[in-house]
Amino acid sequence: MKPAAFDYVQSHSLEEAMVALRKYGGDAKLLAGGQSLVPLLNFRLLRPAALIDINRIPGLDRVEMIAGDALRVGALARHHTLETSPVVARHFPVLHAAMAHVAHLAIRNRGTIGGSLSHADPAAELPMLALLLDAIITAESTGGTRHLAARDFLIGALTTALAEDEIVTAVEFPALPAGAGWDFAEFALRSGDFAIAAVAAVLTLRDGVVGEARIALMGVDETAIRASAAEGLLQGQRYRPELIRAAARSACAAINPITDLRASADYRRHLVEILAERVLAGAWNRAEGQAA
Amino acid sequence: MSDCHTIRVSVNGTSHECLVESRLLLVDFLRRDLALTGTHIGCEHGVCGACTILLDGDSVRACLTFAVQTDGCRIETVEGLGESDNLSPLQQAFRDHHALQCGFCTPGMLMTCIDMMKKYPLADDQAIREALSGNLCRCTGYVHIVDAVRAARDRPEESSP
Amino acid sequence: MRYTLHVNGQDRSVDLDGDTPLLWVLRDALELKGTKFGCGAGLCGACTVHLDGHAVRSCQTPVSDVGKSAVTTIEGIGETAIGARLQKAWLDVDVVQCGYCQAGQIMSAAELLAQGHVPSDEAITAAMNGNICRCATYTRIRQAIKRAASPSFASAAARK
Amino acid sequence: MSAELRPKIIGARVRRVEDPRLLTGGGAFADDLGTPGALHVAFRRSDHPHARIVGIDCAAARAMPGIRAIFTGEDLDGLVKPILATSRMRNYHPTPIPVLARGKVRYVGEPVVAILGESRYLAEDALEAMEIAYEPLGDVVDPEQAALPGAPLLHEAAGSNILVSREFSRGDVDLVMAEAFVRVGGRFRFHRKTPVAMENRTYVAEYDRGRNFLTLTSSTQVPGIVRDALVALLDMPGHSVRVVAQDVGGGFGGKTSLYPEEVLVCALARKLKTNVRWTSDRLEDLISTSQAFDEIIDAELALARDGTILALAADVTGDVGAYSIYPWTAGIEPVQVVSFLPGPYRIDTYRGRVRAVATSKPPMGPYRGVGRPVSTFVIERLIDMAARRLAIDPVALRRHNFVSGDDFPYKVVTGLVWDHSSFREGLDEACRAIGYDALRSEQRRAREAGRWFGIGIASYAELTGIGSRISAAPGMPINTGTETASIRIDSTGTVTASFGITSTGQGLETTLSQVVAQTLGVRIEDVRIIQGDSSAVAHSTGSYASRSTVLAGGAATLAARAVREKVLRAAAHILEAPLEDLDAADGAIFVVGTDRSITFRDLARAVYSEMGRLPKDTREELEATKVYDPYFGTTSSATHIVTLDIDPETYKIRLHRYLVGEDCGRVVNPLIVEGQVHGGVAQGIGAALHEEVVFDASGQILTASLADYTIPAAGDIPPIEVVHIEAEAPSTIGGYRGMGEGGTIGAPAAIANAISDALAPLGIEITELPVTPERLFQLVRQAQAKAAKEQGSS
Repeated sequence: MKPAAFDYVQSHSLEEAMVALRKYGGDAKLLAGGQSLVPLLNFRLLRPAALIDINRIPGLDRVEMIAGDALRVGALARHHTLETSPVVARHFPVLHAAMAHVAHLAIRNRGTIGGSLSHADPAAELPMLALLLDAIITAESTGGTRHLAARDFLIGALTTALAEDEIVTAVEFPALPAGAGWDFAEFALRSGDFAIAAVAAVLTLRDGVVGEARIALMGVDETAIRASAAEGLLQGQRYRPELIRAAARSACAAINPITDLRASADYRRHLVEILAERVLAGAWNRAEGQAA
Repeated sequence: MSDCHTIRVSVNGTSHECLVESRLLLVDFLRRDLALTGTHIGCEHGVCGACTILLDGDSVRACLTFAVQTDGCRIETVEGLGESDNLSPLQQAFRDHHALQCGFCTPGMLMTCIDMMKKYPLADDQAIREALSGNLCRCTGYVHIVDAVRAARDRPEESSP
Repeated sequence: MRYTLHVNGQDRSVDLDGDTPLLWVLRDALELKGTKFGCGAGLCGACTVHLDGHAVRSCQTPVSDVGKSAVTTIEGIGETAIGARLQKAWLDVDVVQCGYCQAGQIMSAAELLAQGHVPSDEAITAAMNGNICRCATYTRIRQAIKRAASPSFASAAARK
Repeated sequence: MSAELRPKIIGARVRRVEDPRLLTGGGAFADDLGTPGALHVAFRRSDHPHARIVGIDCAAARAMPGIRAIFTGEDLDGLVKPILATSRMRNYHPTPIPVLARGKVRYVGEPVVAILGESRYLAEDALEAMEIAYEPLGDVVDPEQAALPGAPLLHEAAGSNILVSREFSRGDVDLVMAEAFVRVGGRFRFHRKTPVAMENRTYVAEYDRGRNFLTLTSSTQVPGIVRDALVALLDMPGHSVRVVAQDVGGGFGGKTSLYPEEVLVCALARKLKTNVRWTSDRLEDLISTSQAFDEIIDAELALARDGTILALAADVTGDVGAYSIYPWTAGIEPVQVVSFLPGPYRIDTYRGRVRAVATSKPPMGPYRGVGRPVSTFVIERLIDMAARRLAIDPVALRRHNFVSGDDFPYKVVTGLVWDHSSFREGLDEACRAIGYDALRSEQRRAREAGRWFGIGIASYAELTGIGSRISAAPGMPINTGTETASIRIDSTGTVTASFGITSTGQGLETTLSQVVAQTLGVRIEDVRIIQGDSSAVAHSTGSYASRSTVLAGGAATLAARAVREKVLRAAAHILEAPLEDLDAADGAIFVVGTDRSITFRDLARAVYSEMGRLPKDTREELEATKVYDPYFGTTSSATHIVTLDIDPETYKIRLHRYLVGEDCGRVVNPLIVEGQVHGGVAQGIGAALHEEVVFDASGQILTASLADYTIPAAGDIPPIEVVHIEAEAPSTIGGYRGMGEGGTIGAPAAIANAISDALAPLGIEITELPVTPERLFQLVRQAQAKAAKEQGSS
């Protein structure tokens, strides 16, 4: 299980990386954390002509709060940085909570935010959180810079809207509404495994009435998705157990899960309903706590 | 040989300058080129943790890293911990608690433990188990490994490598 | 530098400085340990190998000089008819004592026999003079070379 | 020194002598061997489950850089013979295993072409340039279909896919069943699993062309078996082949068989007169190391009103994969299932039928517990099902039916004999230690709170330390019933003890050092253990079947006693004291009750170097070689108790407590025994909840990575408590019973019982393992649908 030969190109600036990417015209892969890429190379499921290593590009790993209380995360920030960043924990606790579910320490030490988004695994936490938090993804190429909403960025299983010569350079999480409650729940066979299903939610209450509801699901469709109908059901409503159950059922209706080795489509639907109910209840509790 | 590069790395405090093929996995570089066979290969897809080493102080999978990427880096492997007649406190805790049987996963376990003890409070056994969950052991059922980590955690002054 | 050597019938690639003696290329890079280091100065003959059939001192031959020549060592000489006869004769006469110099002895003898006739004592002395044996097996070396060179031995060996 | 003051080595928690090297990266696993200049093998393996090989084109691969040779099955003609596991079993059809496939392939992953390159990287490059044309043959995937007449045959010469069939029977089972008060039964399924040692199989063949000597460094559990087989397959003299297993990274049965790759590196090293090495990668390990379990068992148990077991009937179909494995044969796993099915219970009326069916899957081989994890799962489920039907507590039902007291030695219907072992004491002690009665109260409260809380018990007996009488029974042409120890005190006064068994993590260097040191009277650090080397003793097979401590420990005791006698005789001269007044301990021989003594070092010098100190005719060589044959073997037993919770919504299972009460006879080193139990239980938990090798309908393997074949991680294993019961010493030398496999035997049954117990209100009985969340989801859904239907119809 050894990778096929490739050229190794180390970039010291974004410019160099973009030029190299263009030069190889789709036959090169960007090497950031490599935690998803290298297994594919070792199994020889991928055999690019070149790997363009972007790890040494300075400044690309910054995690910072920017104007409007938004969080800007450079593409080379590692999962472990988000997991332990006090800024993330304070402003985006849901993101903080989700990061602990990403594989294991050694993987989180290397795996990057840009890499996870670009790889777009339907059972990976970061794309789902980007979707939940209405993140804006910055993609750059020699042709210019684009800003893509997460929902436009994630197209399908391992498929994004990135052009061949584009590099994800940053992701921006806009500030959450004040007093938002949140929750995250994941079901995996073992700790650190890819999720069979996971649900995350953010709820904002005004006087006990839902202002905004966001529900994101993963592991249960081609890509992470938002349960828009369920979000709609909650809007403007007061807490009732039946409402939560109805929203969970609605979330469940929105998905198109697969049957694989780990779980059947039916079980995944069942799990989404259960997790959605728990997560909505948890987020509601937190939102009420915030309001109180 | 295809695309090759010269790298300069510090491994357990010793500098090496070597010509490596781009595709050479760090774990093969350590084992074959430097004859540091303490770091083991268990799966080559990042699941088992047997190849875990410290790269600039952070635990990483040497099977998911190319040697060429480590130019200028500081690498620590199990060979850089204690000696067989002078074990490090963590190694000693593993021995005292019988935390290894066949010993194949042990080097990766030790390197992971060093990093996780640095990064997490490991307040209870469940936290220790979670933190160990990226390293598979097929012999011990983890019971004695948890004992060893708990003991090392409780004597931090002795447990730095 | 990268060199592709043709050794005992196979192409072998090595990546080394051009001035590396062929002896160390064979022993260290190609793991052909049959060829021995004796003096490192071309004085003892223990390191003798063939380049295109000619005996040379591998300790005095930089790898950059080998070029496309066919390298034959003690490990490969048995594949040739002459080499096989010599090795058989060496066994029959029980030449070897410690054995350290014998690879070089056989390589030198093989070049001699390749001339195609039964060598005279003078020819043997001339050919083998540069190969030193501290166990002093010279008498039996001479016997073995004669034995290997005799036409009847050659045909007997061929029948085997 | 009085007996009480003497250092007790056997029984102490001695820290392992193996650990310093293993903790510092200084272990010597096969792949750690340097062998510069060796050629690296990469195999092109079959991607077809069953197909004719139409053509192999190696031309492009041969021209790739760094490729030194390529071999197909045909190229091996005359170099090596196929592997053949023979047996005197009736109704057994051996299947030759070609070292590389000849004519056809029989499973996905079977080696077809061997490519030898200057590095593994280059060899793998050439794999991609190979072209092999196949013509698919009929599917042989489902064992029940494959057993039907007219099914496509994997081995035409065998005439059937049923490689072994056998029946054990006593009494009129049908009559007793018909008249019984209660009958419980069903179809049980234990899916296929694989051992997954952390070290992948690795073979390094070093060929000394000058001496025509072959050294194989192998990650094997059985260097002796491999040596003997290589000698036959390669037609070489035995003294020219040495098989060495230094540090082996776990085996668990997966390294007890002879593998084609192992034979191939040797044949090619000899042919090419060079060193040849192969280290399997994880993908290869998961598709080509022997696999385990994979049985369908239709079983029924009949009981009287008072709970007395009256009869047991079982039909077992074992899916043994593509070949009958060497040397164990295709019978190894399924035949043991029917042999051990009666468990530790008195069952006079029994009918057990078994057939081992070949399919297009990797060969079935021994795996920790062999047969007994499956038989224990079935009988222990039947006991619990019966307890529920009879409204008798499962502990009481077990106690009532155990072989006990005067029943020992008890001859099981299938011919096994239970040596006296603590069946009842183990159960009682485990119940007491875990607080069984309190657990039942806790369960009542938990149920009232809506929790799905279960308590599971499993008791079992295992035959360990098998001697030559039983070893011969399966009719294999090898002797697994003896082991040899050779002990020598050299002129420096230190001790070297040589064995053929192999430590794959069990700490045998430590336990055998303890046995030798205590028996001889020296310190542990004075003893060096040589093991895992076919040249260490004349005959040995290796480590498997929970035999190493019993057999090698027994042989060590015999040899050490013999050496000790020589030592004392020499000391009697030097100390001028009567033999019977002498004793040895802590590295010295002393005259009891005096301060006169001599160290082993000084004694050895006197014997070997200081001529004149001993009369010539009293000088003896301070060494001895002894063979130990326990003849029948002995019995180990244990009771496992587990408690767990099932999330009633997600069906996630959380194990709370796990307790093992076990009788392994005299404990040499409690630290090591506990470690073995922990590891065995963890593997049993894996088998019960996680691990399954999955194939699609055509025979393609779907679990070919550790992301898909999921073994337990630290978070999946609860704390495990171990209680030792040393009730009655067995008849083995030293009083040891084997214990390496036990944990794995009890855990699947205990967990299946606990889950069934948790789900009892829903009427769910677990009959299929592993119980994944998906399977639980389906079971609960079916139960709920059934309940809804019953409610609707009532």
